[in-house]
Amino acid sequence: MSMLADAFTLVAVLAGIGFFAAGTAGLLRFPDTASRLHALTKADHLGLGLVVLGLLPQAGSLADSLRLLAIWALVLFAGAAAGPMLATLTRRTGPEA
Amino acid sequence: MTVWLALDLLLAAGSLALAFGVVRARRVFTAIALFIAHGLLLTLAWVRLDAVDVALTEGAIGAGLSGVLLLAARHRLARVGAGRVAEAPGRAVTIAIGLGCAAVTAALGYAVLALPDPAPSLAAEVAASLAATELGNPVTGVLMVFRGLDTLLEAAVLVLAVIGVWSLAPDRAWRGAPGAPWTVVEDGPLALLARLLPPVGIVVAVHILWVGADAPGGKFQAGAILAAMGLLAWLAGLARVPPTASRPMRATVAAGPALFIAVGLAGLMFQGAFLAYPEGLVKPVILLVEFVLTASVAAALALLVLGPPSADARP
Amino acid sequence: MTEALIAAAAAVLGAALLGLLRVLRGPGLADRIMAAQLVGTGSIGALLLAGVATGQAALLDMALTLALLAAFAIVAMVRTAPPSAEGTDKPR
Amino acid sequence: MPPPAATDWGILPLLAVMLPVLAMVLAAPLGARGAERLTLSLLLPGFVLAFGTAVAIHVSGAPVVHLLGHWSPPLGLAFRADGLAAAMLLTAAIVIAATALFARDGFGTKPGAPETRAAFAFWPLLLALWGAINLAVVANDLFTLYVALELLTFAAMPLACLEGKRETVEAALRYLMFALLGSVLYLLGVALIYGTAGTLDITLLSGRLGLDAPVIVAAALMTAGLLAKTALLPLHLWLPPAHAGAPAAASAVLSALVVKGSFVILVRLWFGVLAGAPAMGAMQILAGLGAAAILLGSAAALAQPRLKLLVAYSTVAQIGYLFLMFPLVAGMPGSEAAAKAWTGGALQAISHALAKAAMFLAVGLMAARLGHDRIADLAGAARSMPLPLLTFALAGLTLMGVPPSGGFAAKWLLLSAAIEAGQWWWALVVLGGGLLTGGYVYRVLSAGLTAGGARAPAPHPPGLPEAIALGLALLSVALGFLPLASFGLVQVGRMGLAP
Amino acid sequence: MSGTVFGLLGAALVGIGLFGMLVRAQPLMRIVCFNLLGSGVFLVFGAVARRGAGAGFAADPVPQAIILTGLVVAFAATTLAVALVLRLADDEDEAPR
Repeated sequence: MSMLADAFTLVAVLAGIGFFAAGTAGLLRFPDTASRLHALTKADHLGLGLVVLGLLPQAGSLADSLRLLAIWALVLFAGAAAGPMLATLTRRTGPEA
Repeated sequence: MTVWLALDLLLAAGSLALAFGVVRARRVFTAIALFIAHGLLLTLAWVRLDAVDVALTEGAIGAGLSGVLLLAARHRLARVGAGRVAEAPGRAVTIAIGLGCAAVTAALGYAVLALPDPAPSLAAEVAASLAATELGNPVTGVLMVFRGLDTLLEAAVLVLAVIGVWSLAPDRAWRGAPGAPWTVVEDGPLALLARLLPPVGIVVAVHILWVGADAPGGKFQAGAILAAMGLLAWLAGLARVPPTASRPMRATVAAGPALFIAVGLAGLMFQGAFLAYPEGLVKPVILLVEFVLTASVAAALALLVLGPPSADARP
Repeated sequence: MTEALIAAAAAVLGAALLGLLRVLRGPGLADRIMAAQLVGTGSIGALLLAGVATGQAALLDMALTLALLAAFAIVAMVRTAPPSAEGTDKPR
Repeated sequence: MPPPAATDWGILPLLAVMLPVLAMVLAAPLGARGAERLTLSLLLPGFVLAFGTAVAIHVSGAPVVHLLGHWSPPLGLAFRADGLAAAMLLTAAIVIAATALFARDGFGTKPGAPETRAAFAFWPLLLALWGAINLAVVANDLFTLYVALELLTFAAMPLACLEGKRETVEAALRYLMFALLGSVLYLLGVALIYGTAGTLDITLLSGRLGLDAPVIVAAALMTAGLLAKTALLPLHLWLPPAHAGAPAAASAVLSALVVKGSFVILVRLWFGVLAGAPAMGAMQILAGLGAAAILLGSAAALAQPRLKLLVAYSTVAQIGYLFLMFPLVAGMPGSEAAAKAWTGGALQAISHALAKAAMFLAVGLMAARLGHDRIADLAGAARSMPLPLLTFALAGLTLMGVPPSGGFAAKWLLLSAAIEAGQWWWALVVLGGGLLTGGYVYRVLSAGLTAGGARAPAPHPPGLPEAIALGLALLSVALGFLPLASFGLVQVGRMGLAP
Repeated sequence: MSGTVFGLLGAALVGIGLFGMLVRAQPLMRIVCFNLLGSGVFLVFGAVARRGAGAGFAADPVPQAIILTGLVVAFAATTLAVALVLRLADDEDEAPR
């Protein structure tokens, strides 16, 4: 059981890291702010989600699991709210502002 | 172990890159944004230094409240004119200053490396005396018992700072409310966030305060989070700040330090020493003081970020 | 398992800091704001991994607080960001 | 040295700190009028506490110690009032009382009148300043002293720009930047000392530190920080505009007390924490800077066209005298000359506090009556404002060091200590400084004594403010009539003497 | 080891912050740099605390408590400085230009 859980954790966390890395790669490769923004928000939030998912079986208690989920929800929500704001800002200030 | 070292070096490199970014930033906004990122990164450094209490405070005050204070100030400066700017030093002077600062860093770095080994420490003394305080978190023990005076004075410093900031109001604005008001955000993601975050923040703050006696956390961290939530509502134009004359607001700011001093004086009367807690009631008394202090700290921190009553009511 | 999770924390942080180098070069204001967002998410991820790996519940509290504050800071930045015309030519 | 143990009467210095702090905290909810009355009601108890501390120390011949919460250092914190501390507590109580009574004219609130910004701020700031200076002289922990320094700064900075004029706000910003840099450097030194010794208690640290790299760096950082706060040349640039631009009552406490707080901490650093460390070179540098401050500060005062700035530059110069004691005390700690220099330094701090407070109050009264403070246009002041001019003259005597006055006793002790210690060059500086001081005092008096032009205001019946300023000046002179033996008080609890 | 790394980082931040405080002209920039300098000072203190680990504690709690107090005091100092800067700008705004 615990082996299975560990394997699940490893796979999920690895996948999460993959998304983080993809986000960074996008950040480095994309030429304009708007697409960099997309790369960042999408990849990071998915990456964090996978990390949280992977950590759930390792959490010591129900309280810890709830905290993990709350953090994910908070980051997702803040990101979802900040994304459009940033996009507006990108348009407002122009690419070379 | 090398993984840990790699993590430390990574953190240090990131911090240095951000610090250089701050100093070299062309625009103040950039500098502040990078400074906030730097503060967030430093919280990890504090975790690595096994100082989770400090990490919480650094995140809340160093990155959160300081960042918002500076951002709001820059915003206002940009609107009223950039302020008179002193002449930047010339190239030769800059190089000389740079060499001087490098020398300071070198001397300091050398001193850090030359600190005695094994390091002197009061950890053993704290461990030996902590049981008498009935507290589980050694840092809270130091803050509230062994060095309670420092904490008390720090709370008084916050009251004094509020008075000092208010004293900088222009006379014609004195009767007004602290801080320049913001336009209300009617809808959109910001309004949603501003309405949803504060309840979450209050729950987190209460939790942090509650565990503070036995785990990392406590009044300053909780107070700072509460202040941040109040300021979020202010930034979204949702909260109305009472005017400076408001007695309840002034009483909130003063209550915590006043209670703390009263507890200290009671110790003087009944136990023979200032801040000596009554036997058997140490923990309840400390928790009461912490609870009231949290409210005072939150109010004081928020008022400090808001600044003096503003002459211009324009948003 | 612990070692692996710590290595994962280092990797998440490393990815975030690598991205930071790009963001530090700018040029837009949104890039600067992303710096905070990037460090925020990376730090939260690293804290979660380290917290579970070492069994320190305090680190989860820390991550929760950080999530709260990062959201707060980003809102403040967006709210106070200067319009494009202002300040682009301000000398050092 | 062993950790300090609690003594009888330790409650006195403790209350001397906590009562003003408590009153400051309560001031905001009470409002300006309540805060004013609370301050006035504390003046007498505050003086009694300071006086009681002095008596307790004098009678027992040993410092008075209070251990907070019964926890003894290194884990806990101690208040330790030695003779120097008691003398400063008394000085602070007198100067604060005089200032508070003087300030009722400008910052008082009539019953039913609305609370003004200046009145709201003044009383808690004054209370905070009082608590902070008391804390700075009795706290025995280097970090508690850091908090005391910050309290002092946060109280002093808003006082300096209470009138809200643009140039005073600019001066306050410059002051704050110096002060913040100073305290952060001090804190850095505290970190290194903790890392070296594992304690911050001054008594415990005394004699424990060798001069290895972290200690040297710490001493340099802390000294630089404290010098910036004390405004020793060349870090004095912030002082004249800040002190000259403040309201008279505020200038008085700023010049009399605030700079003395960081000075006392510097004394604690070198003669407590680092007692016995072979640092004669550093001591000579400090005294050299002091000498430069005496000469250049006095010369600058001579050149000032405005009265308030003249008095402020005089503070820069008089601070210099304080630093002459360092090499004289450090030379041979157990000697007669060192004891004389120590007493001389303490006496200079006290007599300057009284004289400078008197001088700023008198100058404030003159400026208020004249509507300006240009020295060139002082003609007729002797007739229209005899008491303030007399106050200025008496305080000037003390600053010059003319016998009999407190300043004379201070400067005489420093001078003879310099000769006994074989460091005669400092004696020349004392004499030269006295001459220059005579020059700028004479300049003001001669302008004031010339017959008035048509523009001189009509004679004004003197009231309480005039009497307060004169009383302070008389006190500063009267110090010189005390027999020298009575200054033995400030020797009690001196650290760093041969064991 | 962490103690040494972050102690040296603190020393570097002190130098960088000091440089910025002395070289940058805008008052707000100076305040930001003062905060960098402050974080360097606190890191040095934190390194001292970490080195003092013992008696079952991962770090010496006394300097950690001192840092907490210092952080709050430094924040109060920052707010006072910012209030002064804003006040100066307000005055300038009203004075005829």
